[in-house]
Amino acid sequence: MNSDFDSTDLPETAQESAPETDPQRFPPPPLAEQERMVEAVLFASAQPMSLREIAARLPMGCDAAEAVQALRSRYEGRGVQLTRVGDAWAFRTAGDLAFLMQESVVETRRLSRAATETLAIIAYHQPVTRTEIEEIRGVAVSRGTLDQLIEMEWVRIGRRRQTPGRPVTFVVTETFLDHFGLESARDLPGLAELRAAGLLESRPPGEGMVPNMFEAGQDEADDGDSDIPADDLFESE
Amino acid sequence: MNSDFDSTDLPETAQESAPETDPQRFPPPPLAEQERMVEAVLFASAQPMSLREIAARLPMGCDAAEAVQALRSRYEGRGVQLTRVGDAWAFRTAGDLAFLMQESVVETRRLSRAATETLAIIAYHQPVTRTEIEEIRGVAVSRGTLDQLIEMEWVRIGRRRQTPGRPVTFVVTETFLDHFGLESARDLPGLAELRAAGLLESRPPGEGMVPNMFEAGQDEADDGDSDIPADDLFESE
Amino acid sequence: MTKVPYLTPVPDPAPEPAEQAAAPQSVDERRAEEVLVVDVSGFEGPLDLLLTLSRTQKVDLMQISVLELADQYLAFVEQARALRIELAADYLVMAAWLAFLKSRLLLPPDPEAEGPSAEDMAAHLAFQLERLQAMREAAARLMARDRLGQDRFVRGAPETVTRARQVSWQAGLIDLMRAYARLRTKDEFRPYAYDRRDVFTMEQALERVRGLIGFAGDWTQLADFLPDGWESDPRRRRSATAATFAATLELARQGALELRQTESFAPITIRRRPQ
Repeated sequence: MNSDFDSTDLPETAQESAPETDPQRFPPPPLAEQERMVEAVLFASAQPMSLREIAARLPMGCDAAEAVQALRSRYEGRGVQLTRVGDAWAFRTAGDLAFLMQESVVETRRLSRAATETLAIIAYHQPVTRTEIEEIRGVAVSRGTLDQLIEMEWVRIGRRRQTPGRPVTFVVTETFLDHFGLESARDLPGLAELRAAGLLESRPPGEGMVPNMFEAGQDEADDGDSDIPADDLFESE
Repeated sequence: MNSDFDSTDLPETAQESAPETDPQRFPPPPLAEQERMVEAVLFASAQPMSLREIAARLPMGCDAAEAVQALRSRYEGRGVQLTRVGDAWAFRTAGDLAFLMQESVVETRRLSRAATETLAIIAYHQPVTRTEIEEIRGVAVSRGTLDQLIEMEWVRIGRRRQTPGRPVTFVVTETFLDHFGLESARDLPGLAELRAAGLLESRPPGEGMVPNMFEAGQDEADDGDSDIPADDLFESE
Repeated sequence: MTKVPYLTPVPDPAPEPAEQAAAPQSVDERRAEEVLVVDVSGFEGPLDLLLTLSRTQKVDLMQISVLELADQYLAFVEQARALRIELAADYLVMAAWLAFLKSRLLLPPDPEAEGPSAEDMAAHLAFQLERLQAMREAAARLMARDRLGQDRFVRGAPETVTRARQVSWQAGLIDLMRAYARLRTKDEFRPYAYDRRDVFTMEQALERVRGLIGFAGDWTQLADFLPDGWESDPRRRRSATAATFAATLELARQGALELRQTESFAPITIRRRPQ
């Protein structure tokens, strides 16, 4: 039980509400009850919650992962679904009921073509450097485009590439996955086909190949934020 | 919604029951489907919704009351319940799980080195100005460090120094004395005692090396640090 | 035959194209033309332009004729020039490269030549176009998904989790004393005490200026207030000047004197404030 989380895994700072409950003395609630608890906790949250965050809210000894799985199958086919977002879980209304929800639609700024293309390139090629994005689009990426995507929390800075200049890379976020209803970046539509067709390769143009028509790469090194810890969550394998 | 993209790109999920369904020509969806619809609509609504409001969102011919009742019994005993609020309906956490909605967190944190040093200087030299703290530490004191100590209620702002610029001074609080088990800040061991306790191993600083700038009336002179070459004193923190 | 896109000049309104009114076109023809009736600023760089041109070939990008594409591009650039449209440098760089590629493709291969063959270069260009096209389609597919806030929704009334947070700070007296000891020990290695003989403090300056200002009824140069023996050594002079200047500012703030400077870097003069 509770195999995914040994105690050292839990943030040592957080002690949840019933710290006096001794796991030795009180057995954890039955799975059905744990499922109810996870249901309540996830229903209450607008943001996706990781298993660890869920577990921190449950009494000691609960198996959050198992409860989530049970809950997920319970909601299969319902108007509300328990969806996976990266390593986290969230209730979202079913996509096929969108036509009922016109009144709830939030007007969003329409993304420019440059921004949508840049976003797609980051999602499909991640982790990807600015130079690589420019190589694919054939134009310089304006700083505003990446800023906008980062501000929308769809893109974040990943690990630095271990190549000369140590350029920063860009990856998509959990918010991105949530927004587009993707369980993980591996579920991007057509990803396998694109990879099979070799279209996700980054073939650097050799000597005398298509000219590099913009001053790319010069601003890679100054991108700052070098030490943002990049967990591998969304990096494509 | 998807209007800006060719129909070829449409996901197969959307638009199965069209909103323009003519009630005369098409029968209402089956009750199970109506129940799903109510579930999604109520989930996404920020306010409780009356039967009339629910009905207005459903396709023509639906029986909102019946769907709500079916949904209510489905959620009976679950972690979330469909509850009546006045003459409206809303999802609410089951009463017996309310305890999951609070989280009592006790965090133990270590003070940063900057904060500890700043605190020590304030304790030993109070009332002391920021410039003086910086002179002793040899680095600039960030606003955040002082703010943190003030927020912890270990430090408060004392009288303004009656010198040009009227700088504020910092002093330690009762809470500080309580935490460290001191009667007064004067009880803090002096340099000689620190040395005797082995906390200060090296020989005493040579006479004249360390001006005693904290004796009353003399410290104004140190307030202007204009005559100190900045690089010598302020290493970046 | 190479089809040349029609260009509207950017600065001036386009002369009304005669052929538009003339021969009736098929819908397809017109649509194809409309796609290309764009000014250069409508393209996102040469690669985008090449991709648009390649559509007129009506073949899979895999079978694209790079030679034909090069012709189309060069004709486009030629027309832009004829219309005196300012093309960004990168369009011209691409034109030069394509002209070079075209000549390599037409000439028999030179066995002595080093570097990639013309075919490799053409293949790489085709790959780039295909990859860009694939990313465009991927972007469209992505944007067409059921999106949060538009097709799928979050809980409308999320419940706030009340968080009783207590922070207990770990810091003992010993930490405090160690920190202090560390700072004090550091002093032995870092001469943060400086020689005060060459420092004229603001206090001293205040006292001096206060005493002298009574005698200076008229505008007097700041430099004249420097104490004796502080003018020659540059370090001492700098310190005395700074302190005296700060002191006059302080006295001006108190309303005791007035400051004047006729222009930037001109000498600063002061006088007692007239009663």
